Amino acid sequence: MIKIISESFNIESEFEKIANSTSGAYSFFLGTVRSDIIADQRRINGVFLECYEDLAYQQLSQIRLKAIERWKLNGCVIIHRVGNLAVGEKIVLVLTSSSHRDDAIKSCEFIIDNLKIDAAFWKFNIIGSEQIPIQAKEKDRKKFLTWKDVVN
Amino acid sequence: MIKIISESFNIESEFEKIANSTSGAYSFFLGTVRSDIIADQRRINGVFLECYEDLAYQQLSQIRLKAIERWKLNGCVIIHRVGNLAVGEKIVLVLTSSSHRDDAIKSCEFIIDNLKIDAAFWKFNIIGSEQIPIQAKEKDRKKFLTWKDVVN
Amino acid sequence: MKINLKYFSWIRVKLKRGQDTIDVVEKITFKKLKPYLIEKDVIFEEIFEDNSTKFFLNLIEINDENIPLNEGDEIAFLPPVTGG
Amino acid sequence: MKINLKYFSWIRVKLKRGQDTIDVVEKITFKKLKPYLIEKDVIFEEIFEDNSTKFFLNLIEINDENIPLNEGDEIAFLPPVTGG
Repeated sequence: MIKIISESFNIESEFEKIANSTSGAYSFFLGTVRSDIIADQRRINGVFLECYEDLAYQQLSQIRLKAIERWKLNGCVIIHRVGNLAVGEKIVLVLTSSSHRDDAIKSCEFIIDNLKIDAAFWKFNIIGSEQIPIQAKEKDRKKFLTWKDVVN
Repeated sequence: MIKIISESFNIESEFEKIANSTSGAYSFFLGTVRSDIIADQRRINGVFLECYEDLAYQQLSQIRLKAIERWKLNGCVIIHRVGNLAVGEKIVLVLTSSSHRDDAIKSCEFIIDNLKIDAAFWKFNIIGSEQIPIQAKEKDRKKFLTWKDVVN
Repeated sequence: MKINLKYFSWIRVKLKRGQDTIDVVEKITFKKLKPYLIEKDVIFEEIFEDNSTKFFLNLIEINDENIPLNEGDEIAFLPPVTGG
Repeated sequence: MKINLKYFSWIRVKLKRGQDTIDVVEKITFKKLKPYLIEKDVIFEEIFEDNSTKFFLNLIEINDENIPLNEGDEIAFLPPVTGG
């Protein structure tokens, strides 16, 4: 299941939706808005998440299917929020379930690493009323390259 | 925070307890009782979790501190249930938070891998009214060895 | 014929708008669309000079700029993504 | 003097009890405790033969079996753990 939404979500409820007694292992990654980001020497008021939804759904579906196949997942949820988000708010949730621990853990890490570089979302720091685009990180691109022998 | 309890827990509530706006990344591992376990050619009714609590608290504290130091975590929760658990029920939750994604993800994986081989819990399959001890897995021991260059 | 342009991230901020619908000659290629846009608004020069930007035509990345465009096509201007 | 024994997993199941309090001579070592227990209940022979079992004295793993025991000590019999 893939959701691109402006409202928040509840982690327990998302777990319940895919909870299944053939899965013994669930791995979650949650990304939230940090308060200690400094842009233009000022603390941010929050972030703005922009999305090209048609493309993002397509990209997230591909990433999700790749993970389900590679790790034999029973369930896989990706939720990404859009719009203005205050400090501390949830941005993204990746949740995977499998019979086995390693499959759930690795697939969850793969999905967030892939999403970071291949899904049509853009984050802006909000300073006052201004949106300042965040620079893409070379670190994220390098990290994703480490998956090339694991997933193709 | 470490909890060894018989009652269940809510993942969202556990997140809220350590949610902090200096953390941008949260990683969770949840283990549950699978239904498809066959013991003595019969499906299990559930599992029984036995614990040597004084020792387990000590061991989990050491594992937790090791992870907090190694990965600069802002928060770290380990919850392990004890007693009779039905199929589908939650057994264990590991939750880590950090400024950065990789630190949260790696530490969470390390903690569950270490817990699996170094914390005084024993699992039994319940068939009828009988408790059948589950065998320790060589796979878990081998997996944990892969951390030896990462954590000391 | 009409085509739709969608702008994201710094490109949207720079242009101060998220999209345009423009009227162009039939079967214009993406390659020929570029100077046409620069002529209308010099900001496009900077946009096309940034080689980290990707262009998608109807949700598929443009690899060959000689691809001819059709009525109703959607071209998206995508700087490197920064979600998650 | 009295010492406490705690049994876990298959050892508890086999002995059909989770603990014992036993009365032993002062300063008995763990090494000498073993034949004493086997004499009282032959099941301990099987328990001590399984070399995957670890023994903890007051929450610290016993590495030297010549360690002398004291009044109120707690010795735990721990098969390989299987939690999580």
